Amino acid sequence: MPEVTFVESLRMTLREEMQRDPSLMLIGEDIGRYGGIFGVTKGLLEEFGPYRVRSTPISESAIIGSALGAAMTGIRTVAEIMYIDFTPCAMDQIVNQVAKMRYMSGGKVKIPLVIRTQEGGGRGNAAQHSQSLEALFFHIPGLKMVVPSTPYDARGLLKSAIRDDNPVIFIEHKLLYATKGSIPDGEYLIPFGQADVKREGKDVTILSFSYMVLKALKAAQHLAGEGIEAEVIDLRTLVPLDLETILRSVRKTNRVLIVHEGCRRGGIGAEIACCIQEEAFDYLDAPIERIGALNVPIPYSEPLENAVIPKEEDIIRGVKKLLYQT
Amino acid sequence: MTELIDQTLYLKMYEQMLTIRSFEEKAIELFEHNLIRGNIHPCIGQEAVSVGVCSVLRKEDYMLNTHRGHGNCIAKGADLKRMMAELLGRSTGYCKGKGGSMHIADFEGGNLGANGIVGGGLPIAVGAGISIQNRGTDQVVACFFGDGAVNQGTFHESLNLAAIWKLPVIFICENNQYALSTPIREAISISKISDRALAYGIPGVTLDGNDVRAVYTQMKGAVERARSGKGPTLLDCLTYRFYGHFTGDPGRGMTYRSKEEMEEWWGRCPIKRFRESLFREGILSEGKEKEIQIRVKTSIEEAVRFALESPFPDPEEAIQDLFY
Amino acid sequence: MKGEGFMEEDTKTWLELYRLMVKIRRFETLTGELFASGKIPGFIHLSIGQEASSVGVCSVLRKDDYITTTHRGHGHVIAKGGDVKRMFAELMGRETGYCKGKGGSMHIADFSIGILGANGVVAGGFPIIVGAGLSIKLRGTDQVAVCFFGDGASNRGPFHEALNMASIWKLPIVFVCENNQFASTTSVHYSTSVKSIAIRGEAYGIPGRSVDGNNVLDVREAALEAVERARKGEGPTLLENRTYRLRGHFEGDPQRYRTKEEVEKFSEKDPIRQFQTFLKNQKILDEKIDQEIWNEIDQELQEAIRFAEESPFPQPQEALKDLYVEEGESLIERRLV
Amino acid sequence: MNFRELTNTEAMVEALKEEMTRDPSIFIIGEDLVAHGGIFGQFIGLPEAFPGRVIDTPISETCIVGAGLGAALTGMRPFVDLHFADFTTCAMDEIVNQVAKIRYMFGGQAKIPIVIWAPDGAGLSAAAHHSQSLEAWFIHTPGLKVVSPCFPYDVKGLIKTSIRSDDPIIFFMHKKIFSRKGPVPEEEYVIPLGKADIKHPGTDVTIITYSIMVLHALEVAKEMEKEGIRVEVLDLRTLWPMDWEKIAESVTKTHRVIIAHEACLTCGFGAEISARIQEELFDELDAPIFRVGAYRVPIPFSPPLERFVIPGKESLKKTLYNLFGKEIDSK
Repeated sequence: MPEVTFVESLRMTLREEMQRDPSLMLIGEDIGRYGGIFGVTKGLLEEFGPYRVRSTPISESAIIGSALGAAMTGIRTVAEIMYIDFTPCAMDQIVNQVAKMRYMSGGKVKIPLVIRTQEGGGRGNAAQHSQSLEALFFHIPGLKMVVPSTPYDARGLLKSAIRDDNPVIFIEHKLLYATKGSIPDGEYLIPFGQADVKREGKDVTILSFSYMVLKALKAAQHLAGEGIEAEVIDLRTLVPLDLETILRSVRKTNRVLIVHEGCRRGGIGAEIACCIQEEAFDYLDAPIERIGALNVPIPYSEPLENAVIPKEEDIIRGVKKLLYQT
Repeated sequence: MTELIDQTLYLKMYEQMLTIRSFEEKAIELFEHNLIRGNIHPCIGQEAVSVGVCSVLRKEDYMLNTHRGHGNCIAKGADLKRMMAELLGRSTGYCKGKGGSMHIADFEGGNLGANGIVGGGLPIAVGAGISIQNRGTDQVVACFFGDGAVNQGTFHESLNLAAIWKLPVIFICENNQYALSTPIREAISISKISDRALAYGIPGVTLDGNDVRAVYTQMKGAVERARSGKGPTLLDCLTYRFYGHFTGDPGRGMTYRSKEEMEEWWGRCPIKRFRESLFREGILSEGKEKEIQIRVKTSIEEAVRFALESPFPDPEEAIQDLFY
Repeated sequence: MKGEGFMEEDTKTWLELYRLMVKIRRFETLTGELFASGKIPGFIHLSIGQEASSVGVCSVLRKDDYITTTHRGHGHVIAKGGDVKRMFAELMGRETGYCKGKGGSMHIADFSIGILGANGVVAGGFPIIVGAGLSIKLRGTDQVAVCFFGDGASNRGPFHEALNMASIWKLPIVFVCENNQFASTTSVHYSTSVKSIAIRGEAYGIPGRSVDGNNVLDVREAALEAVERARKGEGPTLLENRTYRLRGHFEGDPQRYRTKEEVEKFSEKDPIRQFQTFLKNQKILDEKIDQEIWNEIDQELQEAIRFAEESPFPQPQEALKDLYVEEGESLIERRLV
Repeated sequence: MNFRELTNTEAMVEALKEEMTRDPSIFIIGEDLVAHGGIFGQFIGLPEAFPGRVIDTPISETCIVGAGLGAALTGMRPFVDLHFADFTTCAMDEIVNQVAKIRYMFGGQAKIPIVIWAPDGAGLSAAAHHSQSLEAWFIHTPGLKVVSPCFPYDVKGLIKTSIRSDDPIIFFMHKKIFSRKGPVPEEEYVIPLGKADIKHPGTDVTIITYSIMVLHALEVAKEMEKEGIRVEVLDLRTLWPMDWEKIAESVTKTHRVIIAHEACLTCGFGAEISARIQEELFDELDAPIFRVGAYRVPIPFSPPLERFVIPGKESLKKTLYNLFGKEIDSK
C-alpha cells in the first residue's frame, strides 16, 4: 500500500483511465504544459498529446458546453473548472444544458462527462476563490456529485465517475491536495451512493464530507478522550446520497450532527436533516444540529476567515450540545 | 448528368421548403385549437436557410438548433410524425413528451437538440467539433442561432475556441432581423454580423438567406473548408420571420414591425422566389407541383393523425430518463 | 521615445509619471517580499513590468472618473490615487485596510476616488463598467469610466457583451487591455486567433488602437485621445497596451510556460528603465534627483508598511458586518452551535 | 383606506410608476421592455411615461445584471428585468460573485440598490428552460434578499420597499399569477421586508408557503374546514430575511407543519425552514415536518408529465391526510 498525496492519486487515476479508454479527453484552463494550477494533470499532455489534453482560453461557458458537446458525440470527457467559484460563469451550461440534456430529449443521449472542480476556504483567497457551492448543484436535478476526502476514495470514485454515462460533478477541496494516504496497487472502483463509516461510535453520528471529514475525525478523537464515542460518516457522494447508512447510524446513536463548509443557510445539511427527521423522527433524542459556514462571503483576513469557516472546536461544541453537556 | 442531379436536388429542396411551411401552418392551427401547449416559435419565411444549409449535410453530420427550430429539424431529415407527436406532448414524440417544441432532439439523425436558451447551443457545437477532430472523422457541425444570440457571451467564447482549434463547425446565423422585439440594427452597431468573424480571424459571409441556392452554395464552400480541416466559417443569412416571435406575440409581431417592411419581405418570400425560378428553368411543372403538394399535404395529415392517436405519456414517466 | 519640443509643464508631469511608476514598482517589490516572509496570506498577483499602462492611463483621468481593475490591480489603485497605507493594511488583513480585511489583494476598492473595485473573476469588471457608463449617461455628467482587463479576459463572454452594449449606447468608456502575453500560463498567441486584441473593436464598430504599453508617453497619448472622445459623448474605445508581465502569474508561480531568456529579453524593455533613460537624456532627471525619488518613495512605503503592521487585526465578530446596508441579526442568522 | 381591484401586473406597474415619479434615479433595464411594456406587460405604459428610463438591451444577460450593478454603485437605482428566472443562470457570476459580494468584499463601502426581477414557475408547458423556480440558490447565497409575493396588495407594497432598499433584491413572481386580481388601497403604503402574513388562520396545522402555492394552500384550507381540520396558511412573502418570529408563533400554536413550494423539493427552501424548526422548536412538534415540492427532475413539457412533477392542491391534500393519518379518498 504505497502512500500518495491526493493530487498524485488523482493524476494516477486520470492517466490510467486515459490509457484504458483512448477516447477520454481532458479539457480546461492551464491543464496542458502547466499541468493544472494544482499540478493534477502534470505530464499528461506529454503522454497523450494536445487533442486529448486540451488547454483552453479563459472561457468557462465554452469549456463546459464544448465538453458536453464532445460527450454527447462519443468523447468521454473530464472538464476542469479551476475554482468552483467560476462555475457561475458557466451556470447556464451546467444547469440548463448538461443537467437537462438527457431528460429533455426523453432519455436518448448519454453524457459521459465529469466536471472536476475545486472548492473551499482556509487559505486567505477571499470571497471569489473560497466558496463551497455544492448546494447549488444539489438542488438541480440531473447531476451526480462526488466529494471525496482521502486519496483512496478519490481514486476509486474518480474512476467510477469517469466510467459513468451521466454528468458528474467531482469536487475536490484545496486543502486536501497535499494530504497523504495509502492506496492499493491494483485497480479498484468505489460505487456511488456508498457512504463510508470512517470511525465507529455509539453516542452521536457526525455526517460530513470532503475536507470537513478530517476535522470531524480530529474532533471525534478529542471527544473520545472525554468518553464520548462519535461515529463519523463520510458521505463521499452527495448524489446519490446513501440515506440507508445514515439512518442505520441514526437509529443506533439517536443523535446527529451534520458538518459542511458551505453556508449553513440552505446548505446540504438542511436537506439531510429533513430527510432524517422525515424518516426517523421517533429515533431522535435531540434536534439534529447543523454546522456550516456563517452566512456571509468568505472574508480575507485570517481572524475573520477563521470565524466564518467551521472549526474542530465547533464540532466538539456541537456534539456536546447534542448530548446536553453544554 | 450534373444537371439531372441538380434537378432532383432542387425538387427535393422545394418539397422540403413546402413541408416546413405547411408544418408550421398546421402547428399554429393546432396551437390555436389548444392542442399544443406552451408556445411555438414558427419559422415561416426562413425555409431557405434551413433547407439550403441542411441539403449540404450528410446524415452523420451534426446540427445544433434553436427555439425556432422546426424547419431545421425537418431539413435535417426528422420524422414529421414524431415531431408532431412531441409538439402535442405525446409519448411517441422525439422526446417522449418531455421536450416539446423548443427541445426537439434526434440524435440518430445528427440533431443534437434545440435550445431554449438563446446562445445555448454554440458551446455544444464546439464540443461536437472537438469530438470529430479527436475521432478523426470528416463530419461537420452546423450550428444554427438567431441574430439575438450574437450578443451573448457564448457566441464570443465559442467562435474563438473553434477558430484557435480549427474545428469543423459552421456557424449559421439565421438573421431574421429581430431578437423577439429588438431589431438587429439597435442591437449591434456594425452593419454586418459577418464582420464579427474578423475578431476571430475566420471567414465571414453575409448573404441573401431567402435565396436557397445562395445559401446552398455558401454552405457548400464552408463545409468543404471544414471537412478539409481548415476550420470554422460564419454565415450570416439575411432572412425574415413572417409570423411573430411566437404564438403569444401580440398582433403576430406587428407591434414592433411595420406593414411596409413586412410587405417588402413578402416580396422576397423564399418559397415564391424558388418556385418562380424553378418554373422559369423548366424544372418544375404544374403537374409536378401538384404531386408535391399532395405528398406534402398527406405527410402533414398523417403526422397530425399519428400524433393525435398517440397516447399521452403515463405521469409516472415524469421521473424517468434523468440518469442513464 | 517622443519628447521633441516639450514644455516645462511636461517636465513636471513627466517627473510625476516617473515617480508614480517607481512607487508602483517599489510597492509591488515590497509586497512580494512581505508575501515571501509570510506576512501576507492568500495569493498575490504583481504588476511589475506593467507600470506604464497603469500610470499612462490614470494620468489622464480625473478623481471623479471611474475605473474597474483586476486581480493584478495594485498599480491601477496607486495610479488612481489610492492610499498605500490602507493598501498594505488590506494586504495584511488589518482592520485599517481599504476593505477592513474582508477583501485582500484581489478586492481593493476606494469608491471615494472612483475605484469601483478589483475583481477576482477574470472579466468581472466589464459589465460593471457598462453600468457605470450608463449611470454617467443617465445622470448627464461628463465623467469617464475605464475598464482595465488582461488578454485572458478578452476571450470571455462578458468582454463581448460589454463592448457591444457600450457601443450601441455610445457610453463614455475606455476599455484598456493590458496584453501582458499570458492568461495565467496560457500564451495569448495560443488563446486568441487574431494578432491584436485591438482588432476586436471592429466587431462592435468601435475604434481599436494598439500601442507600446511599456512606453508611458505613448500610453498616455492614446489614453488621452480615448478619454476625450468618451467625454465628448462619442462613445467607447478599445485600447491595447502591449506589455509583458515580468513576474509570475502569482507569487510562487514556477513559470514553466516560458523561458528565462524570454523574460530577460523583455526585461530590457522594462518601462521604468526606458523612461528613466529618456528623462536622463532629456536632462530632466539626473542621478541625484533619481536617487531622491527612490529614497522618498521607499520611505513612504516603509512607513505605510509600519502603519499596516501596527494596525490590529479585525475582531472575529466583524466577519458578520458589512454584508447588508441594513444590519441586523435576522439577516445573517449568525447562530453557530 | 379605499380599496379597488387590481391585477398583480397592474399593482406592479402602479408601484413602479409611483416610485419612478418620486425618484428620478430609478430606471428599468432589460430585454424587450419598450415594444410591449415587457413580455408579460409588466411595464405597460412606463416606457411612454418615462422616456429614456425604460431601456431595451440586446440579449446579454450577464451584462444586463452587471450594468445594473455598475449603475447602482454609481448613484442610480436600477430595476433589472431578467425575462425568466431560468436566465439567472446566464448571469450567475454577476449575481453570486459580484452583486451579492461587492459590498462585503469591499468592507461595506458600497450601497447596491438594485432589484433583479424575474418571473419563475411552471404550469404553462414552457418546458425545462422556461419553468424553473430557483429561489433556493439565492437564499443560500449570502448578500441577497429574496422576495416572492402572491397577491396584488403584497406585490405593490413589496416592489416599493424593494426599490427603496439599499441592498440587492431578487424579486420573483410566478408567471401564473400575473392576471390574478385582488384589492389594493389607493393610498400610499409599503410593506417591510421580512414580514410574513397569515392568509388563513387555523389551529391544527401550519402550512408555510409562498408564491403560487399560497393559492393552493388557501383552497385546501377551505376544503379542510369541512373535515374539521383548521389549517393556518402562512404566506412568507419575503423569503430572506425570513420572518422567523411569525413561523415560531404559528408552530407553537399548531404543533404540525407542512412547508410547500413549487421548486424542486431536494435542497429547496423548505429544507432550510424545516431544519430550523426542528432545531429550535423540537419539543413543540407533534409529528415530523412534511415538505411539498417538485420532483427532482427538470420540468417536462407534456401536460400530464408537468402536472405530475409540480406540486398543487392535490399533493398538499395528500400530505395533510398523511399527517393526520387519514385515508386518502381516491378521486
